[in-house]
Formats: sequence, C-alpha cells, structure tokens
Amino acid sequence: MVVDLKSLRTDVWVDWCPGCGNFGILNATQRAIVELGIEPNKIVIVSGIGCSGKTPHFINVNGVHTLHGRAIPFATGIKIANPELTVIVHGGDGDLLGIGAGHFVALGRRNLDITVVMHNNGVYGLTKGQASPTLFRGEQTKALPKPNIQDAVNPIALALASGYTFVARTYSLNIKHYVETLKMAIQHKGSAFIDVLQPCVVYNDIYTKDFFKERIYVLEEDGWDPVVEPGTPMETIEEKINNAIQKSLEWGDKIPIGIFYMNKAVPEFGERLNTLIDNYTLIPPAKQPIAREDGKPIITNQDFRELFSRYIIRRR
Amino acid sequence: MVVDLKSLRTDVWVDWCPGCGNFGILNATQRAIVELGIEPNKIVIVSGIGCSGKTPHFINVNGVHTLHGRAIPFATGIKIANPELTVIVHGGDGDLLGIGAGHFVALGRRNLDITVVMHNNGVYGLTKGQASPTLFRGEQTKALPKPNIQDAVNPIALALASGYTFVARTYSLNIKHYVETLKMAIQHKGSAFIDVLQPCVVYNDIYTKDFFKERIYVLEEDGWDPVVEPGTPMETIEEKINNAIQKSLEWGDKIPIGIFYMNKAVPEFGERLNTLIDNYTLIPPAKQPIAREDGKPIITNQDFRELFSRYIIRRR
Amino acid sequence: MEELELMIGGPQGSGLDTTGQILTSSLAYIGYGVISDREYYSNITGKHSYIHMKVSPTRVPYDLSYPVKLLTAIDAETLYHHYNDLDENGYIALDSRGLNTTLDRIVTIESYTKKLIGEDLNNRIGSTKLEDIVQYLEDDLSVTAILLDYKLILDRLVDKFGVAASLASRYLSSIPMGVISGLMDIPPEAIEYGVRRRFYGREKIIEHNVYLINTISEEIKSQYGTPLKLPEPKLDMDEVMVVSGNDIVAMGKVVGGLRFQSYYPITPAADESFFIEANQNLGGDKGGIVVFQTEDELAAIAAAIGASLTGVRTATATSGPGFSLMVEALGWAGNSEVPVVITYYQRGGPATGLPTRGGQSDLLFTMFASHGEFPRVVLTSGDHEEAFEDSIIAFNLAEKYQVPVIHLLDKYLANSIATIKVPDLDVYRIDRGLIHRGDGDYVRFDTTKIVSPRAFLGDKAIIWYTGNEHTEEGHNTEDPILREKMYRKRMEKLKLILEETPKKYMYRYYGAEDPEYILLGWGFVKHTCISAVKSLEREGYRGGYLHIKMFTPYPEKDVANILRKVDPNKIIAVENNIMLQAGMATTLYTGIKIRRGVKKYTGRPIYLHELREAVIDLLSNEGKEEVILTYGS
Amino acid sequence: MEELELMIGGPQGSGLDTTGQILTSSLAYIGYGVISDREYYSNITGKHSYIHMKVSPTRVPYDLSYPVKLLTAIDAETLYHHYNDLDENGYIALDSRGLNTTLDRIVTIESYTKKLIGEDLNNRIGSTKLEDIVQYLEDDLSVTAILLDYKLILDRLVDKFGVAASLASRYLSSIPMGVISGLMDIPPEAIEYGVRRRFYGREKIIEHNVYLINTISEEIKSQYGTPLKLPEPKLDMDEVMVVSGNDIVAMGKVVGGLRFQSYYPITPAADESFFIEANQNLGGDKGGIVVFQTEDELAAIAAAIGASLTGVRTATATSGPGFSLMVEALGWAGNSEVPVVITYYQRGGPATGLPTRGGQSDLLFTMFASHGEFPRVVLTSGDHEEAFEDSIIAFNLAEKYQVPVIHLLDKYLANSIATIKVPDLDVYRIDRGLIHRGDGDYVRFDTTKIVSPRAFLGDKAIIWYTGNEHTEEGHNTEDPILREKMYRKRMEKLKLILEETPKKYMYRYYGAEDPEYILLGWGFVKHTCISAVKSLEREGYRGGYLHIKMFTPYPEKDVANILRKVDPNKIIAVENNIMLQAGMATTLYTGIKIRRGVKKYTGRPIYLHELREAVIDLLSNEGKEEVILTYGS
Ligand SMILES: Cc1ncc(C[n+]2csc(CCOP(=O)(O)OP(=O)(O)O)c2C)c(N)n1
Ligand SMILES: Cc1ncc(C[n+]2csc(CCOP(=O)(O)OP(=O)(O)O)c2C)c(N)n1
Ligand code: SF4
Ligand code: SF4
Ligand SMILES: [Mg+2]
Ligand SMILES: [Mg+2]
Repeated sequence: MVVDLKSLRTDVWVDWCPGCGNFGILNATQRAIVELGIEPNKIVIVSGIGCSGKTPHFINVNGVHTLHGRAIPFATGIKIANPELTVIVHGGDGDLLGIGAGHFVALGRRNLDITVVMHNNGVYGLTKGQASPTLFRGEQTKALPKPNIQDAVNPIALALASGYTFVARTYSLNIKHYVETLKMAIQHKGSAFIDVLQPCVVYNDIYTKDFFKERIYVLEEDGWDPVVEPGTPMETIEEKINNAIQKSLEWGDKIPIGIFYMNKAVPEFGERLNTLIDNYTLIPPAKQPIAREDGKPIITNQDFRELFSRYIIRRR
Repeated sequence: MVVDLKSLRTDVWVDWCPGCGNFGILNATQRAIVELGIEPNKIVIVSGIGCSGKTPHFINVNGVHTLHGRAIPFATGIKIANPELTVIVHGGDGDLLGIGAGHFVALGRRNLDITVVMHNNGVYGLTKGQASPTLFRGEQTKALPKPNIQDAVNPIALALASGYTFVARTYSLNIKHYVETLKMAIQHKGSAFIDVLQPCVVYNDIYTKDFFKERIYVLEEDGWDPVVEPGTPMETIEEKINNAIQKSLEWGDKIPIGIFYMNKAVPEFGERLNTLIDNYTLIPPAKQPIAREDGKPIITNQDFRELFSRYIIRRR
Repeated sequence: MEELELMIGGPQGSGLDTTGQILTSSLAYIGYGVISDREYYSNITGKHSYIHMKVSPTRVPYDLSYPVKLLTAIDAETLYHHYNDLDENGYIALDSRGLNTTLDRIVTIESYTKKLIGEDLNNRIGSTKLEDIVQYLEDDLSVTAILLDYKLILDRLVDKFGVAASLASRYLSSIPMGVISGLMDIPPEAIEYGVRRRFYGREKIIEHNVYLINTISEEIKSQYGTPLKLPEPKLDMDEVMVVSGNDIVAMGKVVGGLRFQSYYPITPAADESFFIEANQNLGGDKGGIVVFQTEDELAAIAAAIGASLTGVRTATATSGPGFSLMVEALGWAGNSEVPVVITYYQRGGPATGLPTRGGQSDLLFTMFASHGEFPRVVLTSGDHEEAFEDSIIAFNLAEKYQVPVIHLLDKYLANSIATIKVPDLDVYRIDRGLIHRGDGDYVRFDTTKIVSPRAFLGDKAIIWYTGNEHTEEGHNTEDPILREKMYRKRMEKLKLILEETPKKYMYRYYGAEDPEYILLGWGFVKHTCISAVKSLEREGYRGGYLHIKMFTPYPEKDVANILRKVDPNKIIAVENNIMLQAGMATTLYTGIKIRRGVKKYTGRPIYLHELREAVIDLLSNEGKEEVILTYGS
Repeated sequence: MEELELMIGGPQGSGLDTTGQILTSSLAYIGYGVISDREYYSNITGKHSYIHMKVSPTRVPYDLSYPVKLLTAIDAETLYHHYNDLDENGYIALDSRGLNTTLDRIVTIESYTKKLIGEDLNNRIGSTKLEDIVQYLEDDLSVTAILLDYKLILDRLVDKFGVAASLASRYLSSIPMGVISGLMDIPPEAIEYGVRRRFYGREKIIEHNVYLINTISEEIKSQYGTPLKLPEPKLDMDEVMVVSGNDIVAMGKVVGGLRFQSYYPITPAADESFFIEANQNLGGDKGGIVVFQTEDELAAIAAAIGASLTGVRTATATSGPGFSLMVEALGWAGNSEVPVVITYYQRGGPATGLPTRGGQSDLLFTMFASHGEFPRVVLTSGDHEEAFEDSIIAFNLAEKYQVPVIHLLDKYLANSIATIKVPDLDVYRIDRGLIHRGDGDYVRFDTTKIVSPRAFLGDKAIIWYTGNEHTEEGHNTEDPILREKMYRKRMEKLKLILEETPKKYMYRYYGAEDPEYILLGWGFVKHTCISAVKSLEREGYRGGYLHIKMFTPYPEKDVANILRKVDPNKIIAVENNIMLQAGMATTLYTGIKIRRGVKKYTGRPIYLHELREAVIDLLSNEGKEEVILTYGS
C-alpha cells in the first residue's frame, strides 16, 4: 500500500480553531507516518479527551478516542495484546498530567514501546480555557477569572523521574523538528514522551506563537548528547538524567526543544513479558487461536488435565 | 491538656505482624506528636488502605481512614477547610505511588501544608505481598510467583519533580531520626514528603532489617545542605534540587536517609487562597457561620441583592 | 400573537451566548417572560450553534416548541439546519451576500447531516442553493425574507467609530439583535439596558453595539413594521432575575451555606463552579467560599468529603463522566455518614456521549451507584425555581440525615436562561441537624439513634472515620452483631427521610383531580408536560402530570395512590432516555408496571408540539408502547 | 451419621488455608464430597480465622449449617468464638496448656465481640475461663473434650527430625488434622496424598506433616475410636477437582479463550489472577496468557478494553471498590460495542466495608453502573459448576453481542473449596460472533444490523472508536437522527440476547411444580435454598426455589410465569443484603412486588439451619416481612 499525505487524511472536517497549534501537530504526524512508511492498518492513534483528543479522527490510520485521562492504559492494552502495532498516544496536558498523571507515571515504569505525544497548550482547551497542569503559578490566561494558584508540573522532569527512556520536546509549528522527533520516538524501543509546545489561539494569550518564536532553540544544535547506549556506566547515565532535568528547568528567555534523554539500554516491556510467557514475542495474544475448526476450545480435555493436574484427584 | 505517650494510645489492638516496621512508625509518630505538643483534637491523621492504612486507629488523635489511593485528596479537603489543623497522611507505597500517584503529583503542585508519610515496604502488604511501585525490576519477594517486571519509581525524585518543598527519607527502626524528621516536616509550611523505609517481615525478604542495618547512613552527618531560604537565587535552588535527585539515585551499598530538600521560599497554598478570598486565613470555611440565630441563612435578602445585582433586573 | 418563538443561529465562537444574554435582559427589562435554550456542538470555533427563545407577556414560557416565527442567521449554514423550523408567515433574516451558497460548500456540517439535508432539499426544492431555499420559504410558507448586506452594515462601525475592519466582525451578532428588536419593537433604551448589563464598564463596546442594534432596528421597522410585537407584559414581577440553571443553582448553594466547592471542569457543570468563584467573596466578615479545582473527579469528591468532616457545608458539581469517577467515594460518604452534596448535570451519554447536549439517562445510576448498600438522597429539579430551592434543601437533607445528596439536573436546565422571580430568602432555614460540640464521652456513631450527633474535626472531641464497617467510635470492626446493627442504623435513615420530608420536595401533581391519563416525568420535561396536559384538555383529553422530584428514598405510597387513579395503560412516562428510567423506578417501588412512554434521546429537549402529538398518538392507539421523538437540529 | 460438619480455628497466619486444602484433598481422595468455607479478618497475622467444612458420602454438600460435630482449635481464642457452635455429643480438640486462659487475656478479640462473649459466658457459665467452658460443654452438651499438649506434640519433630524448636510451631496445624483424621478414620495414605499434593516436591515438609498427622491420628483412634467415621462414599465420580471458586473461574476463563487479563490486587478477586498467572503458559505453540498488574482499576479495565480491540478475549477481575473505579470505562465499552468480561467478586460493602467477608449487595449497582444507557450482560453463578460454565459463556455473550459482560460472584464462592466433577470440555463452543476480516468498504458500526461485524485493530480494515456518539465509521457525531439510530441499535441487543440465550443461563427452578411458596435467590444462596426447600417439604411445606442467573437482560416473562404460581405474599427473597436486590430487580421487570425476605449482611454465609427457621417463621406469620439472620462468628 502506498501511503502518501493525501491518503492519510479523512473526510472529517478538522474543527480546531483557525490558527490552532494542533494543525501543525496533525500535519507533522501525518508526514512522519509517511516518512516511516508504516502501513495505516498497523498504526493505532489513541487519544484522550480534549481538543487534542480529536486528532485520530483526522488521520486515516486506526484511531481510538478514549476517555479523559485514560489514553495511556487503553494504549497499553492494545500494545501488549498486539505488539506488532505502532501505538501513538495523543493527549492534552490536562489529560496526561492532570487526571491521567498516575498512568503517565506507570507507563514510565514499564518502558512499553508506546509514543506519548502531549499537546501542551497550558490550558484545558475543550472545556474553555481553565488552567492546565503546565501553566505556571501566577499566570492568568484569557479565560481565568484570577491568576493560577497551582504550580506547574515540569513534564520533562516528571517523565524522567517516571522512567521514560525517550524524553523530548518539540514545537508544533516547527514541522521539521516535530517530524524528526516523532520519527525517532516511534523508532525508539520503549516508552517515549514528547512534550509538544502548542499555541492555543483562543485561550492561551501568554504562550503565543510570538512568545515561542523568540525563545525556542534546538538542543541538538548546541552540542548536546542525551543518548545512553547499552553498556554505559551507571554514573554516566545518572549524569545524563541530571543534565536533562537541569535543562528542563530552563524556561525563560530561552526554551530548549530537542531530545532531552534517550536510553537504549533498558529492556522493553515486551521483552520482559517474554521472559514469563512462552513465545510471547512470536505469538502474542492477538495471534493465538482460541478455538478449533469445529468451534471447540483450543484447550482439549487432555490439555486441561495436564494444565491443571494439580487440582484433579483420582479416587483411590 | 497534657499529651503524653500513654494518652496517645487507643484501645484498639495493633494487628500488624510481630516485628513489622510499622510499629516503629507508630511509636515514633506518637513521640513526635508529644514532643511538638500539638493537641490531639487539632491533629488529623488521614490514611489510605493497606497495613499502613490502619495507623490512625492506633493513635488517639483524630483519624480518617479513607480509600485506597485517596488519602491525599481527603486530607487536602480537610486542610483547606480548616487550616488550623495539623494534617498528616499515612499511606503505603502502593497507595501513594501506585493507585494514588496522580494525587501525589497534584499535592506537590499546591504546596499545601500537609505531611505525607509513606510506609515504603516494597510490597502490597495487606493484599498479601504483590510487588509495590517501589520494588525494583527483577526482584522477587516472597509472595511473587515470578520476578517483578515493572521498574521501581523513585519516590524522592518523583516528589521533587512534583514540587514538594520538603522531601526526606527516614527508617522506621531509627526512631530518633524518624521523630526528628517528622517534627521538621510538620513544622515546615508546605507540602512535605517522607519516604519511610519499612521492613515487612512477612512478605519482603529482600529489604529486611539486616539489609538496611548495613547500608543506611544519615545525610545530615555528611555535610549535606538541602535548605533553600527565601531569597536564594534560582541557580542555587536548581542546584539543590539536582543534588537531591542525584542523591536519591544512591541505592546499593549505601542508602542515605535524612532531608533531601527543603525550600522555605515557596508560598503555601493557604497563602495563595488568601489572595483570592477575603480573610481566608482569618476565617476559613470551618470558621464561617452560615445561619443566623433564627436559622435563616446568613445571606439576607439584601446581601443576596448586592452579591448578585448583576443578575437582577428591575422592570422599567 | 400571544407569545413569540424565535431563533438565532450562527457558528460557535460568533457571540451567540452574549446575544442570548443581552436579548433576554432587554426583554426582561420591558417585562416579558423569557426562556432561552442554547444548543451547541462540542467544539470551540466554527460549528453550528443556535438560540431558541420563547417570549411571553404573561408567564415564563418554559415549553419550547416549533415552528418558530422568526429565524435570524449569522451565517449561511444556519438556514440549512433550520429551514424546516419556520412557521407560516414567519420571518427570516440573513446575509444577502451568501445567497448563492450551496450545501456542498459548507464544510462545517457533518457528512451525515449534510446527506439528510441534501436529500430533503433535493426532494422538496430540487436545489440546495440558499437563494432557492429562501424562494421556497417565501412561496410555500409566505415567509418574509429580510436580506441584509452584513458586511456593509459592519462597515458603518469602521466609518463611524474607526473600528478596525478586522475587528468589525466581532459585532456580527448585533445584526440579528437589530432585526429582532425592530420586528418586536423593542425600545432603544431596553436594548441599551441589555447591552450595558452585559458589557458593564466597557463603554466603547457598549456604544458600538447599541448603535448598531438600534439603527438596524429603526431600518427594519421602517421597512417591515413591527409584525412581531407582543402585547404589553402582564407578569406580576417588578423585578426579575435573568439566570441560567447553572447560575441559579450556584446562588442557591451560596444561600444554602456552601463554603467549599471542589470541582474538575466538565460541561455542562463547570459554569456553576465558575459562577461561585466569581462571587466567592461574601463581604468582609462573612468570609468567602473556597472553590477548588482538583486534578480529577476522584479528588474532587474526596476533597469535598474531607472538608465536610470539618463541619463545612461542601459540594462538588459534575456531569456523568465525572460522577462515574466519584462512585467509590460516594460509598465512603454513605458508610461514614458524611453530608455532602453532589450537583449532577446530566448530558447525553453513555461515555463521552454528546458532551454538550442534554439527556436524562443517569437516574437509575445515581440511585444505585457504588458497591454496597447505604442511604442517599436523589433529588431532581424541574425548573429554575425548583433548582434554587432544591439547592438549599439538599444541604439541609445532607446534614440533617448525614447522607450524601445527589442533586440531579440536566443540561437543558443548566444552559437555558430564564427570567424568574427574585427569591425571598426569609422562607428558608438552615437545618444543620444534630451537632455535638463538647468532648467527654462522645462517640461518633452512637447506635442508639438512627442519626447520631455529628462532631467536627478540629472541635473538642476526638473522632475516627473509616470506610470499613466500624464501631461506635469509628474503628474498624468485623463483629457480625455490630455490623448488622450499624448497617441497619444507616439504612433506616431512608424511612426517616421519607416520613419527615415535606411532600412538595418529593413529588408534585398538576392537572385534573380525576384524570383519564397521567403523564409521569421528572426534571426539565416538567413544564412541557404541564403545557401539553393543559393544551390537550382543550381537545377533550382530561389528564394530569405527575412530577417526581425525589427518587431515593422514593415516595412510593403517595405515587401509587395518584397513579392508581388511572389504568396502568394510561400512564405515559415522558423522558429524555430510552429505558424510561423514572418509569422503571416507579415500577420498582410501586409495583405498577409502566409500559408506555414518550422517549427522546437525541440530546435536544422535548418540544411541546411533538409531545402533544405523541401523547395523542398513544392515547388513541392502545397497542402502541412508545413514541420516539427526534425533532430539533 | 450421614454427613459431617466440622471446624478448625486458629489465628491468621497459622496455616489454616493449607489445612483446608490438605484435608479436602485427602477426603476427596477417599471419595467424599466436601465443601470448605474459610472465614478470616482483614489482617495478615494474629486475628481469628476458621474453616467450616461439610463432608458427605453422597453429594457435594454446599449447604453449610450449624451446629458442627467437631471443633478443633489451634489456639485458645478459637473456643471463645465457637463454643456455641457445637452439637450435642460433639467433639472439641484443644491445647491443654491453655485451659486456664480467661477472656480478658485474649488481646486479639475486638472489644465489642469480647463484650458480647463475656456477657454470654457470664450469664451462662459464670466464668470466662476456658476450663469452665470445656466443663460446661461436657456437662450440658455431652461434648467430648480432647485435650492435647500441643507443645509436647511438636517437640516430637524436634526430637525425631531435628526440626529447630523455633520452626516447630509451623506444624501446629497438623494437630487438628491429626485429630480429625483419627476421629473420622481417614487412612494414612489419604493423608499422605493430601499433604504431598500441597507440598509437592518439598519432601522434608511432607515427611514431617505426614508423620505428625498420622501418629496423632493413631493415638486419637486408640483413645476415642472413630466416632465420626462416615459411611463409604457413594458419589459417582472417579475423578474430582478440588478447587476454590477463584480457581474454577480461572480455569473456565482459560478454557473460554482468555488471553489477556488485567487486574489490580483486591480481596477476594486477586487469587483468580494469581491462579491464571501461575498457569499462564498453555504449552509451546499455544502461547500463553498475559496477566497484567496495573497501577489501579481505572487502568485495569482500560487496558482490558484496549486489548479486546485487537481481537483478544480479555477480562479483568475485581471486587466492589475496584468495580466502582471501572464504571466510567464500562460505559465506553458499551458505547463502542467492545466485548470485555469483568469478573466481579462481591464482598461486604459499602466502601471498604468488610474486605474479607462476603455479601451480595452489588447487584443493582452492576445493572445500572455508569452514566448513560447501553447494553450489558449481568450474569451470576450459584456454585462452582455454574461458575465454570458461566466463565466460558460470558466470553461468548460478550463477543457475540459485542457488549461488556459482568460476571457477578461472591466471596462465599470465591473462597470456598469444593470437590467437583472434572468438566467435559467437548460440550463447549467458542462463539466469536460476527467478524470482518478484509479491508475494502468496511464500517465498524454498520447500522443496518443490530450487531455489526467486528474487525480487529491490526487486521486489514482501518477502524475508529470513540466514547462519543459516532457515525458508522466511528467518528464523533451529534446528528440527532444518526444518534437516535445508533443508540437504538445498541439497546436492541438486549432483546436479542433475551431471545437467543438458552434459558438455563438465565434462571433455573428447583422444587415442586405446584409450589405453595417460592424462595427467590441468586449466587451462593442456591444450594442452601434448595436444601431448605427439600427439608421443608418433609415437614409439609411444598415449595420451590427460583434461581436467577441473568439480571440484565432480565428474563421477565418466564420469571413472571413461575412467580405467578403463588401469591406474591408467598414469595420470599433470600439474599445476602438488606434491600433484597434480586427481589427489587424482579419487581422492576415483572411488576410483581416482592415484599418479604430473608436477609443476611453480617458478611457470613447463610446457613441452612437458620434459613429453614426463617422460612418457617415467614410462612407461619403472614404479617412478617423480613427475617434478619446473624448466625456465625
Ligand atoms: C472524567 C471527565 N472529566 C472531565 C471531562 C471534561 N473535559 C473534557 S476535555 C477536558 C480538558 C481538556 O484539556 P486538555 O487535556 O489540556 O486538552 P486540550 O483540550 O487542551 O487539548 C475536560 C476536563 C471529561 N470529558 N471527562
Ligand atoms: C480500589 C481498591 N483497589 C484495591 C484494593 C485492595 N487493596 C487493599 S490494601 C492494597 C495494597 C496495599 O499496599 P500498600 O499501599 O503498599 O500498603 P501496605 O499494605 O503495604 O502498607 C490493595 C491493593 C482496595 N482496597 N481498593
Ligand atoms: S480551543 Fe485552543 S487548543 Fe482548542 S482548537 Fe481552539 S485554539 Fe486549538
Ligand atoms: S504484612 Fe508486612 S507490612 Fe503488613 S503488618 Fe505484616 S509485616 Fe507489616
Ligand atoms: Mg490542554
Ligand atoms: Mg506497601
């Protein structure tokens, strides 16, 4: 199947506000898929609820638009059951770091091969502009009656503390950078997190295009080495994590985008499952037959007796 | 009221297993309360579900034994409604960092003046020994049929990434250290987190008393300065956070206990609320009358008309 | 013309909300009764939205109906959605520049809707061109089409006030207001009053809007006269409130003593919390209300319960998805006898469903939500007045019986703006139930009483709470005898509530004392049902409407007595759901099987015209069990 | 003696679980039918726990009852809990060293329980000294007290096998087994068989246990004979399975094609997941089952749904608190037509309730859980055989109708061990429903069918799912007409399920064809009800037991037909809850008001002796509405 940009569009009208940063994310995601050449039926985009959550309807690959905050666990089930699928999560900052923060942390602990793309717009877009967990304390975006009194969570630091093995930031209007970052994240074998700075033209009048234009710079252009190869000594790894966290605190006149950290040495969750389950990698759940031709269970009476012999007692 | 250790005991039989690290936590918590001289009716111990969750029943101060994972939000409501109370959360590692991780992160963002004491035993005690979020990958404690395949979360790093302004670790069998740490945490004006290493004699045969005895050392004795005073420049703060995170990665032959980080410069949540609500600090919700003597609402017809004048229209 | 129904349509983000508020204020100022429903997509900018308004000189006309007499369109898309909604001799106003638009050029309409519209237009008119539709309306329905050049009109602002051309479009919604004002003969000072209220203090904006509306109004009058002018208002209110359901509930809660509201944003509940936050300061020495945005709904309910334990009247407000997450903690509150109010605005389900549309499909869920058995109150409101009163009563019930109270409302109420009487607060009392203030031998869960006195955390007594079964002190227990006692103690509250609560908070009956049929309903269907019964009376059907307000505990004896007046086959449930949930609840408690119903679950409200027809249909066809309604765009 | 009831009590952590398993295996090996219930506190070490076992030579005796013939105590506390449970001429075995214990010295008993016991003992015996209680039992009930010096017995291990004195106490539970074995005359090889099974491969432990049990047994026999020897077994099974409810459900799920189970640990559900994990490898080319411990139940259900979308049979297992957290996602599954099985083990509610005790108080909750309306199946099982079958059927229903299936069980079943037939798998079929395999013009939610063919994520077709209302493709829609169509399509599945599902999966009726009264129940009350009916028959009450298995959709016509055989006043619901939830569900769907019931909500099972009495009481007292049962420690 030839996958081109056009064939990745759907008939659904893209109902984001004109000028919304999500358009950049949408286009760049489609582009990355084309460039990677993955077949649309082998990709699943899983989203939460919010403006960001609508993304899958606009891309002509499998889409699962789930519940607010639950995209990661839905995606987790999909990926574990059928590891041959490329699974990408699109979520809002509220979705992933507010109501979904527990799952966000849990995914890091598994290093399951999923890419999490966070639409970071500093607000709850679809519910009309309340503060999201990435809005700093004291800031008052357009729809807020009063300045925000909660501190912002630092997505990069949180991802690192949670164990993500690929942690990056990109900007929704830097299509090229987004495409490259997403491609690397997808190709990375493990839990990948991308913090995408995404202007919300309707509700976020602080983090606007103009704001970002002046401040964003690319880490890679800066002699930055975030990669941990297998065999790297523990101290070096710790140092790289620390550097990444330190970098993540940089938010002012200069805002870095790029890969903050990438560790290739941590076993992916499927590999771990494969140590427990015979042939998990070869015949994962989605590839296992459960019935015979005649409709009887694949487990025969004999299989049953073998499997559960410990529970069967033959009378003396 | 004279508060002594004896008066802080209840009639309830302490049903932890003989030798459980929780006994140390219980005794030391009572001791800290005595030493601080807080009146029992002005303290509330809020717990989740687990062996750890039973703590409040054994201490003769107010106790709220909530739901699995929800101790922090219950405690949050209590503290905001009546800030004069000293609110201490006791939760398990599963309770706070597994099912409750989202709330754990959220509390850090608020810097509400609550102390969170985590009974870190590496297992789900009360449900019979499954791996908790602090058990490392590859480890196989007694009740596990197979080695753990999820990575551990680093509680200290997570607390720091979430914004807690007091982050410490102590050991349940070092009563003195525990008492001092808890006292400082309670006295700290802001969200405080204490990671308490707690042997579970029944299910955790890796992190035993013997294991800890050889490894634990006290940070403070090491020329360690975790304190951020008001006015400290941003770089110094960042450096202290970074040092703390780096320290938190130390887990092997040596395991540090002590205060990892303490920032006195971040406004507490009550102060923040006070910027929005008239006299919040003086007359918080729990101190506000809502009815008059005759039972009528405190809001009179006239108050109502003033408050909501924007919605009332007098006919032309 | 006794009453007027009109509609304003346009894209989401074009200021329709503001338009509705201004117009309602202006009309209220003159003395009319108004209801204004707003329908919109789950979308921030671009999709079709509209206001459906009913204006009456004699009452607050809750019973929205079709057809409408006047349709004003901000964009071309509007007419595609509403060409069928117009009455004979009605009026439409639209932009003359859009007349050669065809349906296929409207990208913002969903493909399915577009297909249906296209088929209908092609069948009926043979064209989807706007011009042709207008022609058809003029020919077939004698509709008067008022075609205005919107751009030229807005240019006046540029010319006269130097408004930047790029900003002029913000005033688009003044055009329909001008048309309406003209046709209805709304005096300029009433318009100014409405605009001024809305844009309080922002003088430039006020000036521009007033200018635009009033000049258009003049032009319309001079060209079309004032064919939609209503008789002089005759309502006996000197003063009214112009409030949405969200607003009035918020006001009720403030009066009722709310001091801590936790919430997580969700449509259509969040506006209530914002309203409270905007009005959180009660005046110096009274202090203020904490409005607390949590990280999710699990935290929202937990925080509310926690706050309640300190003796504060607490609540949270949410909708279906949020309530689904509150279910576990609800049981904790029930078990620990905690007064807490959950204001629950239903929207279209299941799951995310129709997030910005209405529904009444969560009744049975709220009645049985959470594992285990514990007492609760499920209280529902049928209009703005009820909602205000119930918001206060909810706290009293919660505290008097130490139970969670679910105050169940719907999006129809939440988002419709009505002109209502300013309430007299002197009729209300704050009943805090039994409170223990000392220390001494106090136990929190004294089993010698069904409702044991409550002490507050932070007061003198030491208290324990637990989600487990507990002793009188509040410590965990598994003793079977104590368990049985404590369990029964809790459940017996339900009987007590039923005995002690005034009937008007449990149900209300409207209509004939000796009905031939009874409509049974709840929530926002109330006035539409009452109006249907009245109107059918004129056609010889003598009936009544039984409005159930409290579902847990359920007033089974009284309801059974009323329903037994008619054959069970003559009971018709009218609900915005498919299962007839109030009907089911009624069967459950009375044993009277309710088989027949009028159902609507498209997310739009039930309209009087379709309800009338449905009821007649059911009354004339004994064998028919249900009529499913689908009217409304 | 036809059947034997016995009890073993001791502190939590002293190996009672193992004892129950060994004894059941040994008895099964001889050929007896056994049921073994275990009662325990939410505590890891120290609180009182006991096994209540019934042994029969002719059947699997599900109907636990009191008094018991034999009580063996590992500790002194046991007798305080159970001195009232003994039959005349019964036997007790206890440690002679504890005889001068008094009640106040037992710190592990809750104060309330202690107070009740103290009062009763003082009234009855005037002393709480163990010695006096024993004396009383001997005098008043002609009980034989077997007093053994437990320490001396354990010392034999030290002497003979060199077991460290500190470890000898691990063998404590062999002492009651020895006593039981002696009194019942269980042959040594049967004991060895049981021990060997349990400690497979751990030869030392096997040797020590077998030695201890068999020597004690010999001594007991020589001193007391074998007064509790049962007749030769007559069950027609060559082979049995010894399984708990958790085990058998797990086996059913494995056979039924489960390949992904997500869970979060909770009593009494978690053992099912551990069982599956321990048996997850199905043999080389068949692959294996993923058992996935999630961070919470919100994730557990979400992951299960996600996995299901790839075409895998998925399930999660939980209890009340966990299910309460799954409610939102349940609606998503209903809306998106996802087959997923939720195995739900009820425990005592509400909230954390009685976490290790039983209950049946979540029925109505599961029937209406989640906001909005969508089809689901609520299926319940009454014994181990049903549970096995239902675990397979659940998947078939889920996939055939593309709905979430809640398989509702209770702790009584989960934790009781029974000896049952090895199932014959050839009678089962895997019905996966309609599946689409190609690509092309496929749409997931084809509205021309009630159940549209399902394609799997990762197969050829491109699919969308959403929690919103959706188009046939699976994109969000708010079109009212499409909404109505899609909504009705989903709900019509309920009718289809009712039409197509064999009746035996929906309800079963036991007893007289022309009953004078009917007991109505569900779940684990089944056999106790059947036995009560049988036993009352002998006393002249002709009755029947109606066992409801499926509550959603509800087989209303058939149930109504059966219930109409008797006066509604002669219908008695028997349930482990206070509301009579199955009774309410029945009223709801049939309109037959069920007013009377036998209720138990202490967390302990309903025992035959108390049920019999209660039914007689209700049948003899027309005016009485309920009997509340509280037997059991
Ligand atoms: C359980 C639940 N609570 C609340 C909502 C309402 N809701 C819809 S979108 C949203 C927030 C969206 O914010 P974010 O995740 O940042 O996404 P964005 O719209 O900014 O892309 C909320 C709270 C919901 N759908 N479900
Ligand atoms: C919603 C919910 N899920 C599961 C449980 C069962 N449960 C009780 S305690 C516990 C885990 C306890 O582990 P942890 O928090 O580490 O506390 P510990 O017992 O180790 O102190 C679980 C899963 C529950 N009570 N509620
Ligand atoms: S509200 Fe903001 S995030 Fe949402 S579509 Fe509009 S601009 Fe984009
Ligand atoms: S199980 Fe472990 S944590 Fe729980 S009481 Fe026993 S020793 Fe302590
Ligand atoms: Mg956002
Ligand atoms: Mg733990």
